[in-house]
Amino acid sequence: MGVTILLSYPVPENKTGPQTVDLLIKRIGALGAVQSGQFLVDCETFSSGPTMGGPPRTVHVLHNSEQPAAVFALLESPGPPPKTVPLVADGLFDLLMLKMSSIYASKKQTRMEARGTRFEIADFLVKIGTVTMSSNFKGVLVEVEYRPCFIAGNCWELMREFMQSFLGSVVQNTPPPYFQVHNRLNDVYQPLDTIQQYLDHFASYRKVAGL
Amino acid sequence: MNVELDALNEALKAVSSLRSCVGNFFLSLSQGVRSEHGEDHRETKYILELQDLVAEISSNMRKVEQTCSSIPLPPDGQINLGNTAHLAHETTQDRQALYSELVGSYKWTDKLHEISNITFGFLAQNVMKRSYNSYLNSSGMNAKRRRLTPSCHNVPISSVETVITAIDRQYQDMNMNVYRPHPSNCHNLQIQVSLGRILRAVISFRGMMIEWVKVKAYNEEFQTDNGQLGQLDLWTNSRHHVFRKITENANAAMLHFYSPTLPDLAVRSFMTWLHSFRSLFTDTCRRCGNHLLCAMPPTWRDFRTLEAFHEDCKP
Amino acid sequence: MQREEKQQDAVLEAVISRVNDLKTSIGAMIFKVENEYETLNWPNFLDNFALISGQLTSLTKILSNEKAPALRNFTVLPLMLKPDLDENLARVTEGRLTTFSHDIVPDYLRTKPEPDAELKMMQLEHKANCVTYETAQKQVAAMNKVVGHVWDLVNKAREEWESEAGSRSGAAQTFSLTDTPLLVAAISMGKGLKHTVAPGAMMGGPPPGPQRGPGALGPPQGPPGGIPGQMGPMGKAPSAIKTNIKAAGQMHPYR
Amino acid sequence: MAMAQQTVNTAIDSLTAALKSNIIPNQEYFLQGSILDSSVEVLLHRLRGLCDNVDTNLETFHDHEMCFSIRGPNNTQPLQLRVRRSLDHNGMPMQLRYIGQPEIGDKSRPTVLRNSIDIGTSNTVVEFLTELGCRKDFEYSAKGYMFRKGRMKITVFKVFKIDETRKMMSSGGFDALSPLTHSYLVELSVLAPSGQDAIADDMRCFAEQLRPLVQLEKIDYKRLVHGP
Repeated sequence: MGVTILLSYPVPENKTGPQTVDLLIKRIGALGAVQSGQFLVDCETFSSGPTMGGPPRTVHVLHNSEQPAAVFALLESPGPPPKTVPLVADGLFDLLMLKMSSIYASKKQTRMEARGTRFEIADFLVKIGTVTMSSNFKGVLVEVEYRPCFIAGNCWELMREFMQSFLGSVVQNTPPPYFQVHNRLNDVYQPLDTIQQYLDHFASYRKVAGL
Repeated sequence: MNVELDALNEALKAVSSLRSCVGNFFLSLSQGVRSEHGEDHRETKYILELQDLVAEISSNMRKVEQTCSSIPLPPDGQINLGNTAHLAHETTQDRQALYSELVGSYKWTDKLHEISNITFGFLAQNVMKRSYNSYLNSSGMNAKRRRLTPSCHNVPISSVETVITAIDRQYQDMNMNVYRPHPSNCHNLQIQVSLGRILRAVISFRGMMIEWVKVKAYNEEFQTDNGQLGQLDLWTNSRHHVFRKITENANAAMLHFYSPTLPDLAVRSFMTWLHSFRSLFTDTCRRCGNHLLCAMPPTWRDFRTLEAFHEDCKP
Repeated sequence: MQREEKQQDAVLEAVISRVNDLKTSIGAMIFKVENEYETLNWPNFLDNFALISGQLTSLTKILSNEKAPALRNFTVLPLMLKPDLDENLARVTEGRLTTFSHDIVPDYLRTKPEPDAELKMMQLEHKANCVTYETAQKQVAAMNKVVGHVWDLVNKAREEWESEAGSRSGAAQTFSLTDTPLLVAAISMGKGLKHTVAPGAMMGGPPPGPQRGPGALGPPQGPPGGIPGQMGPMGKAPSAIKTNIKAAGQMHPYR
Repeated sequence: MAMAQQTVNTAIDSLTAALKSNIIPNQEYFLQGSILDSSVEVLLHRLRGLCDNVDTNLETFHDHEMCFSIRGPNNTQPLQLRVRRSLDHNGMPMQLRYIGQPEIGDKSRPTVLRNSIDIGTSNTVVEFLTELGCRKDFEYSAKGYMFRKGRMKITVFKVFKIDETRKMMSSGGFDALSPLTHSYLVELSVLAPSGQDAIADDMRCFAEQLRPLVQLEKIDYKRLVHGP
């Protein structure tokens, strides 16, 4: 898969979420994009009970409709040192999490979901979706993938130009923090990178909600 | 029949010389007395000239009569004139419908002429001839010249490999793997080029001559699924628009750089050109200064300067 | 005379019933071969054969019984031949024979070989009669010798085969009864695999995963101290048990 | 890649649907036995004749298996998880496997039955499990042959201890393996959705055909725990 950049598009004060999405769809349509189906990224969070000893550990389990056969699990370990261990598994991993439900319990109220429409324009894939947490609207996410390129550092300028063409000044001139923090600018882009960007955004939405 | 035709020709010649004599006579008559008749006795000289002309007319007249009488008349009293006989039947041009057809054929020949002129101009500018034989034929079978230039598709495979290894060593970020799809065929060679982490290309050689180029993304495979080792997939297009465009341009470049006399130089120049795509996603267009035009990066590289242009911006 | 007739009836009855049995089992087998050839397996097929051969044996037994009259001494006389359809006959023969006519009867009621075969037999008998006594004796002796040889060979092969089969079942054990549980216990519970592992190394040591460098060393997890046997009841975790009974209640039904 | 469906179902929805329609192979039917090293050639020969992959060469494997366990709050039985990776083929996905308690059942049941979830994963799985709170109980390497007949899988392999002292070396200790016994373990197994008991009878028949070379049996795991 190509380099993907995920941006949170702020909802203007006098507009609702769906209105914002419609506006973006109109803009991308004007560029010549063609609609091609729907997409969905969901995230469920499990955390360990008190019997495990030590601080609680959290497992985020994410699914991405772009990789329908895969399950992405990210384990936040308190450490020391604190770290995140990613795991890519096939669909039956969900069954295993059910088996472990006595050890790792799901926090249903923090289930997050980004759902919306996919667009294609030349080699770009654009997804515009709304984020909901247990069916409450949280914000608008825009995912832009440039499929022929696999090194974020190579095509950031190009993607910035593309994104600014329909998102305007929301797009920063520097690469998103995810690429700088994890030093991923010069590595081959993986589906897991997309998932981690989603998780980062979901986490910040949760923080806003005060959870 | 032949005798008949000769007699006819004779008669026609006699008629035309008679006509020209009559024409001369009237010409002199209309011009009247001229300066060449001198100052003295101008009228006499003029009259003498006219008399000469009239005499010529009468002798020609006699000749016509003679030839006409010598034409043997066919038994039915008519000479078979073939199709030309019909010319006299319909004299109105509208009814013959000749005019529109004549205009059509005139236009057609005119256009043909024009197009072949343009084509000739193009062909003279760009030598597109891929086979050395036709090149030889057009430039005349020059024995000395043939000796100078071995036909490049017939180069032994080992020397092609040496050239490729040399090119491979020249560029740090361009790797080449050589495959021989048909071990029995000593001229066919395929190389797979990976340029940085940007693109992959497969280039098919016949001897030292590049036959086919296909460019794909860094993660697209050329190995075919049916497990035959050393067989590369030369035909499947890339999933991405960008690389399909570059494939097109690469084939154009391959033709542009082709040179029958210096085959290894052609390969070298092509590789240098291909190498310029290492900055495919970072280059901006020379003309418009942007990364993107119609959501596509600059996919054209100038053959000489290797400057990047968008498809629609290229000079 | 009456006794003999009764006996003859009884024997005929028995023969007919045996023949009927034989017929049904042959029919069953043909049916199987024709209709169940996809699922039919070899042992089943052999069973059928065994049945048929048993029935044949019992039929021969009846026929060779002393009490049975020599059936060959009786004659069957066709009283009436007609070319018309005979429904009764068709029913009795299950539709195989519909008329009792001239061209069929000689075939069905034949008690002598066909004329061709008979002629050949005659020739052979004649030839045999021409041979002198001495030559015949010689040939018989030679024949006996050959047969005896073959007999010996077969017997020898049988003996060898039987002794081999016997020795295989007895001596050469291809598997060890003790190894199976040992191996199964090893891969399922780690029996025999854990003892070589020092407890410390087992807990924190890096598994030899290819991607894991020494920098990614994980801290020891879980309660410290490696107890080799994991399957027994675990050490009681204090205080947490009561609070977690609920959690056990929502355990997944697949457990 | 255009997506066909108009609305996208969540992964959990489709998983529940798959569970309901009972298409997830989460049950393993299996029989086990062993064969001495000296006779293994005979068995391989016979299996090559009986099994489907006759035309290809013997399919070999060399795997490294690690067994982890994690304790629940008040379960007496810890959850067992196994990680398997191929030593022959680097870069292949690793296999994470949950195995439930084997059920012997009564005499009428032809094979042992246990729950099983097989998951292909990335190679971070070992670190993931460790950080999740699992402990590595033991590990071994298995090297041997693999056959297939219809849905049945037959593995014939030797179990090796892993030499701890050589583990830090570049080979990871896999170059000097010490076998546990002088026998190969023979396993006949089928992964199937629950309720497909007919396959168990087929397995029984197949096991019969390997007698008396190998005795494939239902091994009573409870007896193994308490046995010598």
